[in-house]
Amino acid sequence: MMKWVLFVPELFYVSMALVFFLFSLRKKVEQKLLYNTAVILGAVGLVVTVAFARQHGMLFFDAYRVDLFSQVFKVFLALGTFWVIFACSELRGVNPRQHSEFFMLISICTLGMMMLVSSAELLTIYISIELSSYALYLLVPMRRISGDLYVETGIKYFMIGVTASAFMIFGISFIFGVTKSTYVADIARVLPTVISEPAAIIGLILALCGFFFKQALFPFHSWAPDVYQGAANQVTTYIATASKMAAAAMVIRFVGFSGGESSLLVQLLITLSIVSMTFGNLVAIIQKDLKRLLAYSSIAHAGYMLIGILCLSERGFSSAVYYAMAYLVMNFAVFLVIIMVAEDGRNLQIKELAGLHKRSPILALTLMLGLFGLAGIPPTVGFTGKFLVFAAALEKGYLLLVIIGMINATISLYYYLIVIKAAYLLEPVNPYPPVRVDGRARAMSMVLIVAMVYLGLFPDRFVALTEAAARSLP
Amino acid sequence: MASIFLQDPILPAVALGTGLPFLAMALILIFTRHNPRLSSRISIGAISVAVVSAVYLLVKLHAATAPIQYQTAWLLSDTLTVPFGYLLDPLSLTMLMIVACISFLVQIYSLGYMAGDPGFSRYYAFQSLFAWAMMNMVIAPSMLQLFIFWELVGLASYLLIGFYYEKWSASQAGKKAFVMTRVGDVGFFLGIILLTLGFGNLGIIDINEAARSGSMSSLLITVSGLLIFCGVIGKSAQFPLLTWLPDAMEGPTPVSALLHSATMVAAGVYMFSRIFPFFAASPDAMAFALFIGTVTMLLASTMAMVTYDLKQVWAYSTVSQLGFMVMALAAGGYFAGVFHLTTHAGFKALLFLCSGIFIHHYHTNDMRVIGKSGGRRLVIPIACMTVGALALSGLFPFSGFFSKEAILGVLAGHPNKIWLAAGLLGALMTAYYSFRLIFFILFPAGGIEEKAGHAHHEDIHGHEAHEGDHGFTFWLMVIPVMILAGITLVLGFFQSSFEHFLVGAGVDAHAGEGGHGAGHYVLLVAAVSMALLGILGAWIEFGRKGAAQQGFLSKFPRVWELFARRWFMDDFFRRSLDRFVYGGLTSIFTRNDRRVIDGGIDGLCFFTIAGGRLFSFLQSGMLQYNLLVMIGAVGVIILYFLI
Amino acid sequence: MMTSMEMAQFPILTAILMSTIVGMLVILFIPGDRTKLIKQVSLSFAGLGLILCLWLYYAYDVQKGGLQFVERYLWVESLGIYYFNAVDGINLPMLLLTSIVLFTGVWTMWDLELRVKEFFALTYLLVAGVYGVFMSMDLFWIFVWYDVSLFPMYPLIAIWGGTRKEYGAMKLTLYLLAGSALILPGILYLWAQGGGQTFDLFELQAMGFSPLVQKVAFIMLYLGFGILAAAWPFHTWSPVGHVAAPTAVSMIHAGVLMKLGAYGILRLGMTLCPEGLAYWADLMALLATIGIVYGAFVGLAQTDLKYVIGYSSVSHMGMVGLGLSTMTVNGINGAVFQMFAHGVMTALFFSAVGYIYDRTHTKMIPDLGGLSKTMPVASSFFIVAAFAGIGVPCMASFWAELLVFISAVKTYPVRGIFALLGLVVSALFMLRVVQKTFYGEKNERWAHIPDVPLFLATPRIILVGVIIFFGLFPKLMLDVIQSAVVPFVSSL
Amino acid sequence: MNELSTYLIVAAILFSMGLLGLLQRRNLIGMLISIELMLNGASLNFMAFNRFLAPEPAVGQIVTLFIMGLAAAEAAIGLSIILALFRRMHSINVERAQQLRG
Repeated sequence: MMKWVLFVPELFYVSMALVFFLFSLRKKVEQKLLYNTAVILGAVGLVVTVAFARQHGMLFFDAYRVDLFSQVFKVFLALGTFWVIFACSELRGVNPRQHSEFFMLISICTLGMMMLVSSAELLTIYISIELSSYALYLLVPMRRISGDLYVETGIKYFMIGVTASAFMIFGISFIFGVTKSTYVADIARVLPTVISEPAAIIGLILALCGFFFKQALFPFHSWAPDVYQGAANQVTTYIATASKMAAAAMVIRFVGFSGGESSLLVQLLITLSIVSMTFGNLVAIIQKDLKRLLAYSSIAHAGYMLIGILCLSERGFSSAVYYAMAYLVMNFAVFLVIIMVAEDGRNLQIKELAGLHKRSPILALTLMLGLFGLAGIPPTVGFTGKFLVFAAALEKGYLLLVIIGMINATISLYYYLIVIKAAYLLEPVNPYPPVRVDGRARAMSMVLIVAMVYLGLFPDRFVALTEAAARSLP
Repeated sequence: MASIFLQDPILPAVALGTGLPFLAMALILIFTRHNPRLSSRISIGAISVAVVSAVYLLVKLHAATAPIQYQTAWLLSDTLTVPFGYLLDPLSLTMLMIVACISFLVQIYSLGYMAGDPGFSRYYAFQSLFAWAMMNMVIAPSMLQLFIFWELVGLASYLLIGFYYEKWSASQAGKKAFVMTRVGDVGFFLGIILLTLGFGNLGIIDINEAARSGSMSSLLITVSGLLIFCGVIGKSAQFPLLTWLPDAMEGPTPVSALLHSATMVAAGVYMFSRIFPFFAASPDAMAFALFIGTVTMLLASTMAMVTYDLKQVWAYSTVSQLGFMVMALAAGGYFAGVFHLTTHAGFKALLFLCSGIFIHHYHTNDMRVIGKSGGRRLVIPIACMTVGALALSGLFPFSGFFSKEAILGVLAGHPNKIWLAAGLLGALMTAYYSFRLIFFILFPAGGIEEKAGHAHHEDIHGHEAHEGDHGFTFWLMVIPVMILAGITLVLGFFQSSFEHFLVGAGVDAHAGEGGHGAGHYVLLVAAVSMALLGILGAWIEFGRKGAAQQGFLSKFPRVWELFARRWFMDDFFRRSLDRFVYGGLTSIFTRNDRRVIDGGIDGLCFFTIAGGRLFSFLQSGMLQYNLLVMIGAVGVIILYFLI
Repeated sequence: MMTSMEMAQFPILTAILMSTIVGMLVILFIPGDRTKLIKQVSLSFAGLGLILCLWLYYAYDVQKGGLQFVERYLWVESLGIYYFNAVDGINLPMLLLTSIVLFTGVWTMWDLELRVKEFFALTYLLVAGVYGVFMSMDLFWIFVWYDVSLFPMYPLIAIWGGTRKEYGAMKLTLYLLAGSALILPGILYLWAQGGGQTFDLFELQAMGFSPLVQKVAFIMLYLGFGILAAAWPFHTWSPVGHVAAPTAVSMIHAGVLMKLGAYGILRLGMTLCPEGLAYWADLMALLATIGIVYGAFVGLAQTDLKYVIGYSSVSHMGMVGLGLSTMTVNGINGAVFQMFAHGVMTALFFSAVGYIYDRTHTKMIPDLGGLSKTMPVASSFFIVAAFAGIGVPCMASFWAELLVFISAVKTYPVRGIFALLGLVVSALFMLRVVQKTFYGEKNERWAHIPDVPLFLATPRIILVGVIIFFGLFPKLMLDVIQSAVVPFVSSL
Repeated sequence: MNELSTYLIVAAILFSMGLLGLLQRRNLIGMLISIELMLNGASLNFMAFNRFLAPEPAVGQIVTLFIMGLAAAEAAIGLSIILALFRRMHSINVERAQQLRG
């Protein structure tokens, strides 16, 4: 029974979902109460996750693996969830009657992702992915704006998502057939010996599709721009931060399992990474909608993250973990600004940021640091993440890949600068109302600013942590 | 410190004499810009100290047997040392003396000439800058120091030529002077670099010693010698870089007297004589120099024969005399060259300062106007000017006679007599154009017009009211002139002692100097008769009563134009500058910069953005199209890995 | 190596660095409307930096040479990143230059009215990066500070700039950061080839890389840093950016930031990849020579004062490149000296133009003319800078050019002679600008403009003073430089 | 006929038909059904592999059961979204939903 201790964070989110389920049964819920409950529960969830971060062991007939790696990601997930909930005070973008469902689905989704990062068995992986995906399928169309955008988004996300999952399960079936096991550890042992069989290759590629879909790598990206644009700001934030964590963790774990010097896999990943970076950055240049722009940038970032992963080395995995963390912080900073500026939950055009430096200096600063971070400019955390990733890649000798990555970073700087220009240089054409920034948001911005700079300049302890996490991978 | 001063008073004397002007310049520019009186006093004070120290050094060292050298490292880099110090030998002492004295006289003169000018302080600051740079150049112990101050002298020249910067032609002339001398200086610099690389030491004594003892390869001497001679061409306005000097007359007249006749332009000749043994070791370089000097002398003389501008005449004459000096040196006449340099400094400064008085008085440079306005009434200046002109023409007993004789003697000693013929022809033309000018002023064609031009009437009247009693400023200008005239009168008689001082203690005299004897008298007669012939010609055409004052050249308008337009040299420069620099390389490079390089970068950015637009078609709104893209990509990947 | 590194008692280098970072933070906490206070605070922090740098310069033991005032702490263990600051003869002049330019630059911006607080905060951030690059001896930090010094350029130009400011800002920022897209791989490549143990410059140097690695790494570092050093043909950002930038930013940018590029080539490229240098030196010399001549020629055709200065910078930075490529003591001495001299000179140029532009609101040469009549002092600053630019002796840049030319003619005779001929063109082009802008009849259009007041003239006077001081006493600087260059060259 | 490959081919055909239908149908319900077909293909694979290869007899069947369960949930969610779409657009043609692009 002692083993259940390992499962406490997940259990907590189950009960959290339950609480909101109960809320949703009531006809009318005091919004303030709901929000406060959510924040408190989110905070407790974060504390619980952190408290159980040092656990390790196996559960459920070894289908569930709790190690430092998974726990670190669970902390990221809990953190991301907490932040998103924290930023939901108004939640104007969602129908008020659905707020309790909203929080419930977020809890469930987090639960699914937490399970995903710990899964060590194909069926568990599949179920966890589906669990989190179903919650997101419902979260995405949950929006209250004029127009039909949100249903369109919902249907597209759903269709592409289930297609990807069908691909994945079809691929998994082949892997199962070839390796005669569903345990990832066994598969990893057997797979290299049979990698030349077509069934194994098809299986592996198709199975990876599911993860790449989650990570929004090219060519599984096509949901990302639409979803980012169509979903409510908070939901987009959640997808862009927490959901990305889980996907990254899964790819790392899965690729890590396949282990060894599988040049075939590496070639595939290099190709995907280059194409993702280039595609994401190029298309982002011409975007006008800030969230859509960030969607394309997320495609590019998935590519950068993949560079760390495809090194298939400890340093590579740890750098990818660090990058994921960096991405979480930076992206959240940017989305926080979007949520705060678009108070009524509308979509934000880049030009609507005009004069932000006067309307709210602190948000403007947060935005600038976040965007510079995304562009990989020191002394922000984004730079350190890129630095680690590229260092890992060069240790493997992928010089050209790194140069392409850096050129891409330069291209990306262009559109980030356009956003910064809007915030700092443009004078608003028609006077936008001043942005209300309450103490909460101010504190949040401060924390993010400090975090971005601190993680950028003093990465030592966090690098050590991610390395330990990478070491705990089997 | 004090003990050093007592033991060796030379160092502080040099330091004081050559350093104070710099201090003066700094003081004037920083503090006393708005106080012209004080500025001029500071400057003149500094130059007086320089004169005193120059005299002191000359007196103290005139009997010294060996050159006195002192140097500290200004800069040490790797094996290269840039020394800063002095090398005192008869040559540098002489030149120091010339520079200090003439600077002093000119600065006194300028008190009158420049009085009331808004840029009075600035003028004295630049004068001090010049004095500092020139004196340090003169005493330089190494070619590198010489080059450094050589450049600084050029800077002072630029600033002083363009002193009236609001006048477009003045600033243009300054620019022209700087750039043209820069062309020569690049050669000079390259020559120095070659010497550094090939020989490793730039000490003047070392170079001369090495060249004399033959320890330097003759190829190196010739190549670097020719390159260094480029510096002479630029600085001393030799052919083909001679046209900047006449233009430089845009500067105030005292400046022309000091820089552009007596001292600065002589720097080239001075440098030539400084490393004379080095040049002498290369017959090729010497021959080249002789040729250049001759061409310069003749060309400049022809130009002087047709201009009506007072200062232009003396400017051409300066060029021509510089060419004459170069000829002397190149023909091996070390003493003759230096001696002519000395005497020329005296009488040419005299000529310019006299002209300055006229120009100051009549506000015009045109000799005909001056003559008609009654130039001869300024008795002292016209007398002094005549003295100068006589000296220039080489007539006894003026200083020019002696030095010119010496040079002709040297040329006579040269195996190829064509140089002597050229020298004599030059003497003829010199006398002609000098006295053409004198006669224009003395005997204006229609007599003196009592009515001055309307425009100048009141102006002149005002001046006459002011200077009718020969006011203080007038005397400030006249006294230096008289001093110089006196020097011109007597200097020639010190020829032998000067020769003893210079050659006996310094560098050996080379062949040709001993051209005395039977041939000497023939030469003497020839030279003097040439000068007299020239004066006679001028008298016939300009001096005698009823002379047409046209000159025989006006009968050949083509030739006149050729001479007046400086043998089309300026047109040539202008056109090549326009065609090759502005129209050619500049426009090609600029277009390349804008279109190719910058356009390339912009194009790259444009294509990147266009790429974004292109790729965005992949993301169409149609769901199934997106799915197709995705599935197609998976198919491609699978196919790639299966095959 | 380590024995000569003594831990200094007082971390003066960190103090210099902090003078900017703390300065920035302090400025950020002053309310934005108290502009006077902000300016005073910025000037005093810049003054503090200047004093510290002067003291550092004074306290550096030239006889001993080598690295001094070493501060070295492990920063990130797993990658081998050290917080490693030290000075030697090469970066010491650069630090001094930075502090001088910052001090005078802040002072010249005294008239600034628009968004004062942000301007000075960003400027300080930029300079923090510059100081950081110059004092760091760890590749990671060099790169971090390098980028820190670049990205504030964007808002600085785009907000406070002039002609085509947004275009210029974007072009400059992207172009320069594209350069760092080559530098970072270069650095990491060397690190990885060195076993992935350390980013310490000297430990890496001691490892010695294979010739192939050196060739690859050097060209990356050269191109990357060369962009910032305005090496031909990667120079076009320089005129465009300078034209757009406000005065102080131009001063810092042209005066100091461009030196980062050359410094990077010297400190990283040449130190770590001597064989790579030997392999690419030919190309480097060629590009540098083209830059020298080309910059002067293109400068001849410009009508915008800042364009003129921009192209003169291209020409002068070519001199630095030429000096470096000779791989001789004289050449590198000259290059480093030129970096210093050119920094002060361009700062003077831009501050002079800055005043003129502030008052006349134009920097087009045809619109100006005759300015010397109305503002003789302000004009004289420009003219002095122009003299420095054409290599008049007794100004700091003359010595640098002297050394560079001597070594260049020796190593690359033909290119050296071409570069020498560039001197004529540069004289022509500078004097042409001086003549057209300042000489000529008094321009009634500007007749009402007052000459520069003493307070605003002071920073410019300081710059003139520095140029002439080191022109008269070049030994004071060259001895310092040489103390580092001689061992450096012998290690090549 | 009693061979693994037979089942695999049948499964592949099922999957491909699903894929084709997914790409070809403009009707959202039809697309949903096609996805079910694809899932069935996967299920068949699992069963077949389980039958012929796996040492542990139950795994494939369990997976299949899970797939069925998840497919049901998926269909429910999908239908609910389609319903919402129908309410707003009065159509279940996918071509009506293409505002988001670029």
